[in-house]
Amino acid sequence: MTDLSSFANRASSVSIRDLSLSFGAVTVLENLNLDIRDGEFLVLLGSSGCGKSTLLNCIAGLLEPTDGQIFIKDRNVTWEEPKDRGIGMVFQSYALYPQMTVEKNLSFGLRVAGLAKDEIDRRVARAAGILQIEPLLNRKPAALSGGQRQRVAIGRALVRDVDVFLFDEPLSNLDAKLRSELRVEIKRLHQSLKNTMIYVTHDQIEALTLADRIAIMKSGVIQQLDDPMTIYNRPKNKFVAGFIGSPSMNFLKGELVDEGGHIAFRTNGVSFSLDGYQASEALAAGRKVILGLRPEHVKVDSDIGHGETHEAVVDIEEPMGADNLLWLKHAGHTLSVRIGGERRYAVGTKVRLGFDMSMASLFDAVSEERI
Amino acid sequence: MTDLSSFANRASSVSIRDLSLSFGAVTVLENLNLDIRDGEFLVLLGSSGCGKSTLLNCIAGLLEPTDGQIFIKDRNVTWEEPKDRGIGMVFQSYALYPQMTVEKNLSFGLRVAGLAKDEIDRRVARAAGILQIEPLLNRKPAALSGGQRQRVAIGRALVRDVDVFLFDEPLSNLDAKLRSELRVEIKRLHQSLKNTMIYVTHDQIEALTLADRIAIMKSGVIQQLDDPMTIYNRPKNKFVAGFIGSPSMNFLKGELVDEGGHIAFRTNGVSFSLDGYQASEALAAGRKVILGLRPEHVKVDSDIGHGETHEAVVDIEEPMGADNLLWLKHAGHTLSVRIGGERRYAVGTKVRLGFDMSMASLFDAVSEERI
Amino acid sequence: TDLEVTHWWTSGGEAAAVAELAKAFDATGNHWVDGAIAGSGGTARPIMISRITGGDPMGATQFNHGRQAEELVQSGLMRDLTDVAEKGKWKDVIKPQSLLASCTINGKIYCAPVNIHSWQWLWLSNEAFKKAGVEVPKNWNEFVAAGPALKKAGIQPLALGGQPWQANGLFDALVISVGGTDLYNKVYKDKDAKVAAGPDMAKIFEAADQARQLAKGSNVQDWNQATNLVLTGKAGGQIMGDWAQGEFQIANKKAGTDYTCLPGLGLNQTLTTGGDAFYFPLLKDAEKSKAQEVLAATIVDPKTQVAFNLKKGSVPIRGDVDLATANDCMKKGIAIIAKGGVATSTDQLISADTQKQKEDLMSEFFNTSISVKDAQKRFVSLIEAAD
Amino acid sequence: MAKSVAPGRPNQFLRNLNSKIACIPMMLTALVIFLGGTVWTVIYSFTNSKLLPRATFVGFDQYERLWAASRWIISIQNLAIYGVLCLIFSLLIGFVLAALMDQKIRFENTFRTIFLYPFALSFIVTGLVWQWVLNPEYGVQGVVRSLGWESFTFDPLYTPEIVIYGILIAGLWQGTGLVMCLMLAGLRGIDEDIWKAARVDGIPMWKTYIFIVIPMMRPVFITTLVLIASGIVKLYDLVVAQTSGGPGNASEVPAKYVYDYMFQAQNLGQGFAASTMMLLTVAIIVVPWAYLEFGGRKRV
Amino acid sequence: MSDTSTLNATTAGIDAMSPELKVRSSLNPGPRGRRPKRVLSRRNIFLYGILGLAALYYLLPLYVMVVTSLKGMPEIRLGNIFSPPVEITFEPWVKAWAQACTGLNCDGLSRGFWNSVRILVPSVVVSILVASVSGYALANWRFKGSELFFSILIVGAFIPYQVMIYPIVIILRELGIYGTLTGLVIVHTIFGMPILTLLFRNYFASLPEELFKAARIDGAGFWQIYGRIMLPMSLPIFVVAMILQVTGIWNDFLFGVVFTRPDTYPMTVQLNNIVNSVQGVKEYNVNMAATLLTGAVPLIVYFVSGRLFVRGIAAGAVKG
Ligand SMILES: Nc1ncnc2c1ncn2[C@@H]1O[C@H](COP(=O)(O)OP(=O)(O)OP(=O)(O)O)[C@@H](O)[C@H]1O
Ligand SMILES: Nc1ncnc2c1ncn2[C@@H]1O[C@H](COP(=O)(O)OP(=O)(O)OP(=O)(O)O)[C@@H](O)[C@H]1O
Ligand SMILES: [Mg+2]
Ligand SMILES: [Mg+2]
Repeated sequence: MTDLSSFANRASSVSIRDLSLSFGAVTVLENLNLDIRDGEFLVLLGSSGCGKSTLLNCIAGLLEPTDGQIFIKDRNVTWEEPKDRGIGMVFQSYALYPQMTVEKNLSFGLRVAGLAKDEIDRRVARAAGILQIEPLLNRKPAALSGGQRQRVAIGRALVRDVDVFLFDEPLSNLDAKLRSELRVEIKRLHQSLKNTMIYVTHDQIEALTLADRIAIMKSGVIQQLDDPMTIYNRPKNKFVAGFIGSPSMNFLKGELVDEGGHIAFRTNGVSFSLDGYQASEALAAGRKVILGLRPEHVKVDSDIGHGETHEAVVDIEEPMGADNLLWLKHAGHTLSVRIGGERRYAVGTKVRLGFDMSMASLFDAVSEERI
Repeated sequence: MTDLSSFANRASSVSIRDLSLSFGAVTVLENLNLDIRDGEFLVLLGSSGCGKSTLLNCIAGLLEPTDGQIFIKDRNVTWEEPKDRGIGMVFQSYALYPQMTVEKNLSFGLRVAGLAKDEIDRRVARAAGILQIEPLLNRKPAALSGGQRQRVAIGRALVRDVDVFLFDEPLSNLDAKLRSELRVEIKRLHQSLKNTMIYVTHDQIEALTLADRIAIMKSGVIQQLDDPMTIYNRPKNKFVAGFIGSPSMNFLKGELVDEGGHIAFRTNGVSFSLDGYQASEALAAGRKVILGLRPEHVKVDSDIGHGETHEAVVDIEEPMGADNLLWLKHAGHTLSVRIGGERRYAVGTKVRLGFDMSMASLFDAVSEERI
Repeated sequence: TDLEVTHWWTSGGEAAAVAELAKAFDATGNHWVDGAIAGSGGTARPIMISRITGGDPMGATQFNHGRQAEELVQSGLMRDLTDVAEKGKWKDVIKPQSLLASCTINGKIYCAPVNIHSWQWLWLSNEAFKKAGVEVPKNWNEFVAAGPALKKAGIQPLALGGQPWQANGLFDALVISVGGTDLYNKVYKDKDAKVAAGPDMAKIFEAADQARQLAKGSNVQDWNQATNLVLTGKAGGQIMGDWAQGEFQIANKKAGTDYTCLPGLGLNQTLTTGGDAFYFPLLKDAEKSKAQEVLAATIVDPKTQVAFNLKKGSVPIRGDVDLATANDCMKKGIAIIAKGGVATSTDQLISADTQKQKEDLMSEFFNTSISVKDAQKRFVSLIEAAD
Repeated sequence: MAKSVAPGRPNQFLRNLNSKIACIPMMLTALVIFLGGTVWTVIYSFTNSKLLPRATFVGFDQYERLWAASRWIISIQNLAIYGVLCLIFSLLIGFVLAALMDQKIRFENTFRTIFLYPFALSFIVTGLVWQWVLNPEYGVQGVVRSLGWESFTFDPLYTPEIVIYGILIAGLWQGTGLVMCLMLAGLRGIDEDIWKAARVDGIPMWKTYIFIVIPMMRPVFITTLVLIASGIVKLYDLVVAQTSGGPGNASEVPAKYVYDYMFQAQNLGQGFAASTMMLLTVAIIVVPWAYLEFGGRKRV
Repeated sequence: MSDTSTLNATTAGIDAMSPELKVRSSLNPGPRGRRPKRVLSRRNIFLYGILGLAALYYLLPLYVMVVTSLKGMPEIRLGNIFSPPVEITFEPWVKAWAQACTGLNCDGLSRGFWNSVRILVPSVVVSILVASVSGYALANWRFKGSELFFSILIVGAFIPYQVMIYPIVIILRELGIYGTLTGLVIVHTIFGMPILTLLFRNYFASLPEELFKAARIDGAGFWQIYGRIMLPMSLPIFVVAMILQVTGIWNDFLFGVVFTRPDTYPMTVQLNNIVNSVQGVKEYNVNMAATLLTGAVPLIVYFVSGRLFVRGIAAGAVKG
């Protein structure tokens, strides 16, 4: 066989070509293409049922694609067994073997593969060392806390010395505190191992903090594949914009108007200057658009630098410690605004608002694509 | 038996006196006292297994206390049936009757109580109106989304015209987006109904945003009962301080030293001036203490106003959109620092730190109580 | 009045005989409600006893003569028939007297005997012997001798059903017919363990061993299936009580030409007189009680006796009936009994418990290869413990 | 505020009264029938009751006789053989069938119905059918012989040494369908991710079953074990219908011994002694298990 | 693998989305898409082979029963049991249903059928109701000692019926209901109790506890929660219980014969009578027809609700 694999993207570790997958009549993925770079931490982000796990299972070889190809390290693995693909996988439910001790859990695959005893011990010891689970080696999963279990599950992928790590919502079953701790650990693990990692989640904080690049999926289609900051600040369409960020971006429906030579955005009789907005195409008056503003880009009272101001009334206040979230009534919309935790407003207070248009997003009202 | 009820707090809606509860040999609650004011929104916050649900079930009458008394609206209800206590309860798993339509679900309790048909209809209509679930009245729970189910579950408490609402982690089963939406709705509901509400959660964001007062529990004991801002800014002990806030408060172990007449905090050879810290007792040099600093109270580079600065190195960066979380190595500790989302640091960058001591907390190293 | 009667007569000949009883009883203006329970006495008796002790008794029920109902009577659950017996002069007409004796407890009569059955019959298929080219044997010893010839002709020499009571009956038949009446009485009546352990008994066990060889391969369960083997010439012979006669009769076979019967196995002209009797549980309903009396009388009535016993193939319980229509075999039996060649049946001599243990032993003996010595040893201890 | 006097704890007996009332039939059954009946049986096993229970105590006589009876010994042996093999094969066949059914096969419903329908039939019917199928003249043996293999012998019901296996064949036929169902339910209850994890680990299918899946199915195995075991102890109808204990005593079982001696031999004492021995065996096996399963775990 | 991959490489997908990708992917070697599956793969032969063999073992007796019941006696004596009937006759069925004799009664199984129905309906209803209420109480309304009673009950499941007959006879006699339908219903209820209670208890315990709590807060009491909340949710387990009881009670012989009288004998007793009343030769065809007739009711019940049975088993037996 000639070495045709050289044509695959050299720098990529996992390449997916024209991947389609149907369950009977239901098509979950269709002609999906994705290149993941060597050593990259890629997060697949999307709401429930959009096909993230399906894609990951295809890469792992647990599902057979209906069509298309999958390359790992430039090798076509479309029809290979999971164990031969050089991948390790971590599951949301941990999927530890409940009747085996942690040590057995880690080493079972290696023993089955027939590795030498001391090689197995060496690898288990290394993984246990990295994950700091040495004291747990003789316990059974039932005697572990959720976080410890998840660590063991990661260890099981670690001992196999794989090229690519696949994570399927590994932290969803943990409580918030543990989740943020383990998140840091996974990030650290990636920094030290420098493996390629593909990480499925529907938690945007995980996606933003962990990813080198995020692929946002919606019903089997990748909407945007970019680094977190680009996704956050320059979402390609309204879906991405609304999906990322908590609380959600504020969306105002309106149209473009010409105000003394300057194009401005107008809704419910109030208009916003669009000075500072960097459009990718010329803005024509009369176009129906949607203006997106993140809560932290709406400035309140003393935060306002210069430029136009609007009036609004505090509807609800949600103090969250470090931040304080205000829900304001403004021109018939409800706007969420994030301010510092120490600044408090009573319900019903009148405030002045300023908008940072350089950080706003404008979408076409019909196609919902960024303008 | 003397009339203990007269000792109950006059203005209180629910009073708990010396409540103890054991399951066999395991004592979950011991001599717990709690007064909840009329119309108050009280959140019971604590980690899993600390006894929150147990306490709530005692109040509801679903568990019999081993000892102690419970008063609702100044009536001793310790031995009364749940239905006679004037309470309504909303459960984490919604607990809707699957075979009944929404309308039947709402009216079940009223029908059991034998209310007149038109009175039932009136109350159901009112509750459905408040919660905006009129279009769903004829559906079965299986045909509802998670958020809709939770709304119906609240409605079931609403129709019963009760004095006290009990919520047991009502939002835990929902995804982040829905959770933040329903959180606002519950807050709005409380603002309009002005009922007493007792709300159990282990999500600190819910606690901080919803509560009039938060009771933080640890293994059956209430650690601190205060309004959210006091809890956040002046935690009574290290447990409370660490429990609230995400990411956690940074804790530095060290001791008090006398630096030229001023008492300072010293750890690993670095010292921090304690100017601006308001201690509740005199600070004596030599005492072993723990310094707690929230991530947003550590200032980086340009944020630093005046005062002393320290050097640190960026270890991990976690961009979260609106914020950016830095994990810094400083004097042998790892510090988490929250900065604006637009400010990015590469791993390994050297930064200068400043500390806002007026917002810090000092704890005794042994008792872990706030000093 | 409706009277429910339970019994375990369900084979062809038996059912026909019961029909006669029912007819006679219905003719008195009452109604026979039939409560047949198929299987055998073993299946049916527990059910009957449960019902009687459970307080839901039937009108009348079949038991074997003997000790099966002893305790029911002692617990006062059974009805005293002394009046009926006196009226019908049972004491005079019933023969042999031992039949009535076993219905009598503490001087009171509790059952109406219906027929006499004897076990000691060897039924032979003439056709089978013809096929084997041997003459039809005249006694057990000749039969044993003819065994190999039968086998060679592909014929099962001795037919024996799998139910334990059949093996047990066969053995008892050997005891009295091969060993003689004395031996029989010493062992079963006197329960003399020494005799049971003695050489005479050893001989019986040898004979049983021979029978065991001949019976190998019968592969049937029910007695009438075994009889059927003889009837169709598939087997040479069968040791079975006189009730087998009924099967031959229903199949329209002729004694002497189609088959041969050898009472006392052709050796000892003595027959045991067991048989069936009807017991009448104590009822509260007066009308039913009266019907019970009628049934008791009907059973002993000569006309019924003839009709019933002809169909059943058994001997009537009274000597004063005319059995001209009886066939050859039955006549032989009647003649022997009339001559006084009678012995009491084992049902009357030993308890059901011992009987069951004996069945277990014989069943095991005939179906495994336990040695003659071991079997006798166990037999002895069993007789020792018998009450 | 009213001077409400704190009410004391209400009467403990009245607590949960409805529940207690609802449980009366169950409590009566447990106490009067099962416990009472058992105690009664044990007590009367020390008497020489014949046709009717009589309180004349004779010590351990009945037990001595019981253990001297070769039929009882045979019964025990038979039950042991049948029990062990039935357990092993039920679980084995049931599990293998369930594992095959779990492979996303076509016609799953049809196969399941086929495997399960014998369970709807009684042991009496099962016994009759298999007696017929195993009949040496008309059944399997006869058919094979008529095909030309004259010396073929397959005659379990009339061969004392192997008759118990003939009964086993019928017993398995009747019962494995249910076991298969239980196992299938158990297999379906196993987290999909476990299978995936094992595949990623490169563990072959059969090893996954043996080392991972089966140990995870412990509760199912226990339920199944209880069902099979309680059936085995009660084995009676099948034997009666198929062989009546024959040939000879070769297929006798304890339950039949009990029945025969209680009712045919009219020796209640002996029957009670035998049933007491059976109960003792059951108690030794079941009580520790029941304690572990139901006593140890509490939930509100 | 390499042979298939080269084969595929020539024809591999040309229809990718972007031109840039098209260039690349058209040159990509190796297989694509779903691995071609042969219907007769070794795995499938093994899988369906074993299942087929097993199915044969399970179906054989049924086949033999049906075939035999349609043959005449002469044919049975000559032929082998597996050959299909040369001449189909329904005579045995008619005989088994309406003519077969036991003792003097020659009305076949027909009478027993209705007796069985009369016994079945109340027994099934009562035993299921009692067991479900007990299971419900044990799962949701525990009281002191409830677990102890339950443990006794479970051990009771192991007691051979024969052992219990005598005490029950005495108890029913003392209650004065021996031989009545009530008595028999009670007996069936008693012996169905252990397994049914176990099933119901496990099932109710597996329902979310919060549902029960919600109903209590709504003011519903013990019976209201049972009737209006629990019952409507318990269809699968009721189906399981129903199938178990219908088969168990319908197939019961021992209690049917001990606790009834001849005019109310259930079908199984009559079956036993017909099969064991050998009059001359065993009429195997009639026996088989009678057997099939007797088994028909549970078989139909099973076939109709078999799917629910499996679901219910999963819910009631596996958890707990
Ligand atoms: N075996 C299957 N048969 C049929 N449809 C399936 C199957 N597995 C998944 N699906 C469907 O495919 C779609 C994608 O499922 P997938 O599990 O990949 O979603 P997901 O993005 O991982 O969601 P989640 O966040 O809930 O895990 C869903 O609509 C699901 O219903
Ligand atoms: N029925 C019971 N029997 C024994 N222990 C129990 C029982 N119910 C609860 N517990 C124990 O009581 C403690 C408190 O339980 P509780 O359910 O009140 O915790 P929680 O604070 O609500 O936790 P979570 O956040 O997980 O709901 C736990 O340690 C638990 O194990
Ligand atoms: Mg998924
Ligand atoms: Mg809880």
